[in-house]
Amino acid sequence: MPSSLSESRESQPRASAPHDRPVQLLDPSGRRVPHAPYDDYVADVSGDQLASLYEDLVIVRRLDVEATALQRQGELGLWPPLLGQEAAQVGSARVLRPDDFVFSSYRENAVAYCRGVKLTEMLNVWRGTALSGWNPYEVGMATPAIVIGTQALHAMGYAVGAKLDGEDSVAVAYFGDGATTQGDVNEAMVFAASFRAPVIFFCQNNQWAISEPVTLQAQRPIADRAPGFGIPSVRVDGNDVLAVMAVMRRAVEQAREGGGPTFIEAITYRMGPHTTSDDPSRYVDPLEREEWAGRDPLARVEAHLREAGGLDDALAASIARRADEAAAEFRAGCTEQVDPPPLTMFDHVYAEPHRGVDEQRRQFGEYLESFEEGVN
Amino acid sequence: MPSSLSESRESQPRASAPHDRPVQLLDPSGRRVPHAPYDDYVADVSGDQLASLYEDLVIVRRLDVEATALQRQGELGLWPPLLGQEAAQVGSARVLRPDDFVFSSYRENAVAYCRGVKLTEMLNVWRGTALSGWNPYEVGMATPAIVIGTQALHAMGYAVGAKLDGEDSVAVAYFGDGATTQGDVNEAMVFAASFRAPVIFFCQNNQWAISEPVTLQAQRPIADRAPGFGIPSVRVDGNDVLAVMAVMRRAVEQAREGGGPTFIEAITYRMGPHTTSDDPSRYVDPLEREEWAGRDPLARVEAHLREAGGLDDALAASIARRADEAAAEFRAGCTEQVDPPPLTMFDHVYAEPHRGVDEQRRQFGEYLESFEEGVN
Amino acid sequence: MAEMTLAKALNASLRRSLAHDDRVLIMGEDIGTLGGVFRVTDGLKAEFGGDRVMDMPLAESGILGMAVGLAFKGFRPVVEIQFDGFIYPAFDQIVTQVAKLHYRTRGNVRMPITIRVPFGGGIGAVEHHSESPEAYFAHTAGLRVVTCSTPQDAHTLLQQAIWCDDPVLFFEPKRRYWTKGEVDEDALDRDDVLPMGSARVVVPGSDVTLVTYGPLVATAIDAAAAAAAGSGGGDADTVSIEVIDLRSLAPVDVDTVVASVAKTGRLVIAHEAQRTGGIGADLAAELTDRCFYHLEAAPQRVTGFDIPYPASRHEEHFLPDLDRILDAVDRTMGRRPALYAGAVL
Amino acid sequence: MAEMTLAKALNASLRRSLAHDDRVLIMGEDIGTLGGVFRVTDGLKAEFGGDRVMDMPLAESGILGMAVGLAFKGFRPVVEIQFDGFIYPAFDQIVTQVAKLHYRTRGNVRMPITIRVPFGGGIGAVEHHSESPEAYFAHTAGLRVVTCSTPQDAHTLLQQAIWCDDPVLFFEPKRRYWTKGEVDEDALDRDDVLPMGSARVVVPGSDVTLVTYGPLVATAIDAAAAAAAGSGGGDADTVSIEVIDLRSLAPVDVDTVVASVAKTGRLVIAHEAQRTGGIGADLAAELTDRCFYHLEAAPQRVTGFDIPYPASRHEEHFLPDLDRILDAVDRTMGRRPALYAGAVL
Ligand SMILES: Cc1ncc(C[n+]2csc(CCOP(=O)(O)OP(=O)(O)O)c2C)c(N)n1
Ligand SMILES: Cc1ncc(C[n+]2csc(CCOP(=O)(O)OP(=O)(O)O)c2C)c(N)n1
Ligand SMILES: [Mg+2]
Ligand SMILES: [Mg+2]
Repeated sequence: MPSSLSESRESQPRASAPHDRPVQLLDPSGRRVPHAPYDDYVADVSGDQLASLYEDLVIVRRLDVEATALQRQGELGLWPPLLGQEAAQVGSARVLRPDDFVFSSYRENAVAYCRGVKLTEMLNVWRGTALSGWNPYEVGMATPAIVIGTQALHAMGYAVGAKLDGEDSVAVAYFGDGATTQGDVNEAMVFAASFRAPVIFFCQNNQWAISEPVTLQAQRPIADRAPGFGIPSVRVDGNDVLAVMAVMRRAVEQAREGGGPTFIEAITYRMGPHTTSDDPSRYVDPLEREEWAGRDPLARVEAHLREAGGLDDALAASIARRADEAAAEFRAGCTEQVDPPPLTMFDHVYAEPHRGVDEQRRQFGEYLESFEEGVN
Repeated sequence: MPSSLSESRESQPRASAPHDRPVQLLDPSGRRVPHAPYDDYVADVSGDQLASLYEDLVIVRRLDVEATALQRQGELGLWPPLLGQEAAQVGSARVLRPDDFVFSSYRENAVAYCRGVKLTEMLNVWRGTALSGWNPYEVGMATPAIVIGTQALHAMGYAVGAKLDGEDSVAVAYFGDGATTQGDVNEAMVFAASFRAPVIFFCQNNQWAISEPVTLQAQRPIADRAPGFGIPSVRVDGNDVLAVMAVMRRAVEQAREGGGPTFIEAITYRMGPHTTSDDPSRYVDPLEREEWAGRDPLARVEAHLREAGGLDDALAASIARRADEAAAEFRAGCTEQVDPPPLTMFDHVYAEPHRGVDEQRRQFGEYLESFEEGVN
Repeated sequence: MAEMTLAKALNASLRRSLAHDDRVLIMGEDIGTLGGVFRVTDGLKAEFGGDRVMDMPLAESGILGMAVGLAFKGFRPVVEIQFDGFIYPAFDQIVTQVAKLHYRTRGNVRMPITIRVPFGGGIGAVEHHSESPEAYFAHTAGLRVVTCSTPQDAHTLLQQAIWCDDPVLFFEPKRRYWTKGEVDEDALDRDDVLPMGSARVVVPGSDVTLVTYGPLVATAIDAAAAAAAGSGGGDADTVSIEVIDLRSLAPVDVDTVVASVAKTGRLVIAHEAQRTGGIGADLAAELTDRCFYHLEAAPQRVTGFDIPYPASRHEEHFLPDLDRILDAVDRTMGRRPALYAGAVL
Repeated sequence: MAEMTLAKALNASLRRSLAHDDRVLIMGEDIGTLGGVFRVTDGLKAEFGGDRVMDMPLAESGILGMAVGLAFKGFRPVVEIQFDGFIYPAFDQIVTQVAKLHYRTRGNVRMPITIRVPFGGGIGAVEHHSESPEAYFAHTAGLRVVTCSTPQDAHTLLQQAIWCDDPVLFFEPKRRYWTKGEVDEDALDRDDVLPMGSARVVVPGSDVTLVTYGPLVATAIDAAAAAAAGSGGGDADTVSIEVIDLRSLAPVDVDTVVASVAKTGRLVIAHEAQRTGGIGADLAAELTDRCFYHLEAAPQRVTGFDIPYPASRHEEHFLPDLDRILDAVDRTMGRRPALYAGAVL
């Protein structure tokens, strides 16, 4: 081999080694640790509220596990598990108002849950019965963007629109660590800064882009990029629902007040495979996974609540029951979904009549009928 | 109007307001000012060497003016003047070795001059007789990239190749302030950091992208972006040939030694129109231009040399003569260029035989012959 | 009615749209203060302000992605791409997002985005400034593709594109920007936006149907006049060409062309874009399918060659001109040997 | 000779190229440690090291732009695009740089870049994972476009693509990755790289020429067998179909198709890509031009519809299948009414 390019790359320091201490309010053992000025942003999050967040975390994990099972049973074509990223998604999404708007990737199903997406509608894409499940305008959330990074620009554009309309709503772009390499995400930062758009860039750095470690994409903490574009940024323990909520509230407040964009890097970990098609044993060191298992986003909230008296066995059992109910609803909503009638594939290609597609639909309809009539 | 988006954009601080003091070694009056550690990098640039740089500056300006005249006289279709950017280009290009490789945009004609491009070959593109003028391998410089930003990736890729080949040559990407918005330039930084590629990103911030001020593209000094990608950066007075040379030498030295990429922002000014087709009176404040005229890149070197005794009237006259000779050669090389024979447009579409193009060439040849034969 | 250039008609059309609906936004590089490199947006920023007519940072993907977000928010963005050759950085946003979002969201989210693109050659420009990329977009489901050849059409079709709830690629024949013509600014009733871009029979004729669009419509009219005059050999020498301006390239108004070919039995298609996979290929295939028993000769395509757009000193040879069009007409008339006569074994 | 899957044949072909010439580099997302999402590059990083088989940061434009720089430096990059629908972010680099640099530099700089793209549908995937974008590249001068349908062809054509001094889009029929067949790894002599991708007559026949490529070749063979068997109504009922696998989509080996159509007088073209502006349009136009007097019926195209690739539960209807192909064959034979019989005025 002519040189040791690949070795030099692999020996570089992991970007996830914290640059400055990421915001953390609940440590892995569930202890509340202070971190100014973020404590103030969650001063109101009392026992009940935290229990409610905990319920969210339990439910979204339960749903995620159910979806993986549905895929294994052949009911879904594919599923991208969010296992391990529950706190990052719930903590951020719960901050938003109904009139805010989310643009996400495929993995933000807990965000969709918090936005009020119907459980069944979350599954159409993965069952293959439709290209998307819900009406974005009903829940303030676009359906998933699969082409990596594209949605960052959409969020920025939406935010500029909100500003033009004189509203104080914000837009949020969710994307992964891998996405930060894409030109689109970088252009979104340039434009957001140029227009002082009320947009939050919420990056879930789950350490992996399929099989590629974040070190391939970034030689510095990802959050360090934004300031160069003129965008303040913050790193947060993405497995700490309280800390995520705090940094998100601060960013959203600034955006609503005309302060422009913020970039949030939520440091978390993808505990499962990239999707149900993936085999992480080919590239993940089991020790790394184990290390992260010790920082579980649910465990620490549970420990904290139990300690503070906000959670007893009865409440835990009732939460578990609600999660099971949700999972059952999820499953039913999945298996009930039938294949769409053939000719509906021609629907909505255009909003207005279109000579070409209309003719092809008619012809294909006649063709299908010819079988029924026994002409063939 | 629903809001004041555009006003908020226009009232933001100009990014060109220096963030920290850009490197300067010769001030506009020609006084030598110290700036560690860069002084060391040009300690060897004595009177003779500086006079030779001065000659370069005079010649490239003379050529540029000649090209503009050729365009006005209808000999060229278009010309993108580099007036005002002579020092940035000469100071950086003169640092390179023959085995280094430059990837530039359309405005780097002084760089091409320094790389040894033949004067005639600089003009084919602008006269329209060919899509490019020179053989990149003969001078270590690709022909201009017109699609903004694309060449930054090429330079990065070339640099990775040089590293793979175990060479200590470097690649340089030249681009403008406007180009820094393009995804490609940002991706080039991600990749360059990931591969620790020996590439220099040389941004000439000439304050304008056609009619758009740099404030539209950047809310912070452009050089501030690179560190977030893990790339050291430096701002330099782009109208100071000595300072440019110093920062470039440092960057190139680091790259050769395996230190990876550097980003250089050369702060300069486009004194002319964007191209000969442009009318800057529509958007440039004459006061701004006047201010920059006071920071002329040639004047300060001349003043310094005269003061230090390195330039007298005789030498000045001989330099002017050489510049005139170059301009005459340039002009002759331009007007002598004849239209290429029609069928040569089919040359080099492919490196290997191609059924389709070969057939079309044959048919078109027969078609053209049919006129000669009076068949038509 | 007023006489104006095609560029001015576009400017008037944009002004009218901006005035009519404050959800219309104009976006692009150098389109505000400068008024666009071709001055098509001249004066609009001064009149409507920088919130309606927005100079964009220099990134085409960013601009189109931003337009998508604005369309989500209920705006009608009109984007200018400065030159044909600079649309490719935005290709992903156009093909995977703009074109597909309405379909993906089952009709919930509309993308009424108009993408204006000065296109075509003939102005002696440097590389990337003379291309004809329309076929890429015509092959992309979810998009509509339109072009214009007269000031009146420029005005009307741009209105239609802007009011259309689907995304429209609007190709402007840059070498015809300075063509003058009468424009009735009220020709289009605001509610009468569909069907957009029916083909237009520009010159009626009976021997050969000559279909083209954009910059070559003027050339086709000249060719029809020349053919009608003949080469001086008397009536037997003249050819009656029916010239059709497609206007809409996707979908194509196939019925108008079919009606013509059913009458003439001969078809010539001309465009500047490369031959292979161009609009002409599809039209030839479609017309052969629909008029097989009417055709007296194989449809002929007169196009750019399958080479990159060459240096400008080559462009007169690259671009289809009157002679090459008449040559093809002659071939369909059997007056010259068919190109591939010997090709069949 | 050894039996292997198409995916394995590609893997073997890449291994052979890497071993043969150390200027060959493999680049892409997840192609190193993971061995690619389809395992086409499995084991190559372990064997040749991370400097030859490089996992790339997640940006397609970046990857292609880097490949251009490496080609400038004399390397032969082989790039993997993970799925068809993710090639668009690289479109600008491919169309304005990869395709044009050799022309732009008057032959001084070569771009021997191979771009591997798993393409086509039929695997029940989510959006962007089932597309057929080949026509965009066939319309782009400066590129070559190739695809394969058997393990042997996969092996040989990939060798040819890698050794070709022009850039080649290499489309891999992803739903046929698991098809098995005999492969002679020495079939290709290193110096015998051209002409790349002559079309292949897969099944000889005399009534109808059926042209296709990539994933539909297997379907076409089935169709030919079904037609040869007839519907049980005796000889009069059978149709003898000649199946041609194009292999090269740009340039197309037109002569082989012309020879067949001159014999059969009938042409059916099948592909998964959208109909308008697809490879089929061009081939129909070209064949009509070259075989006008041999054609007994209008060429028929059996293609994806002009809609975005739909949800996977729709794909069996979107994709051309045996029935739709036979339906078109019947139409060229006059056994079913022509689709547009009533369309002509
Ligand atoms: C433009 C594009 N290229 C490639 C892919 C294939 N792909 C799907 S997910 C993925 C990794 C994304 O990583 P990251 O952004 O970190 O998000 P995560 O999956 O970790 O949530 C890749 C490469 C894609 N969807 N889009
Ligand atoms: C992708 C692309 N978009 C638009 C253009 C048109 N264009 C040519 S030069 C230019 C401005 C470039 O500004 P900058 O990068 O600052 O370089 P400068 O001209 O100032 O040297 C623009 C928009 C282009 N060439 N390429
Ligand atoms: Mg990730
Ligand atoms: Mg500039």
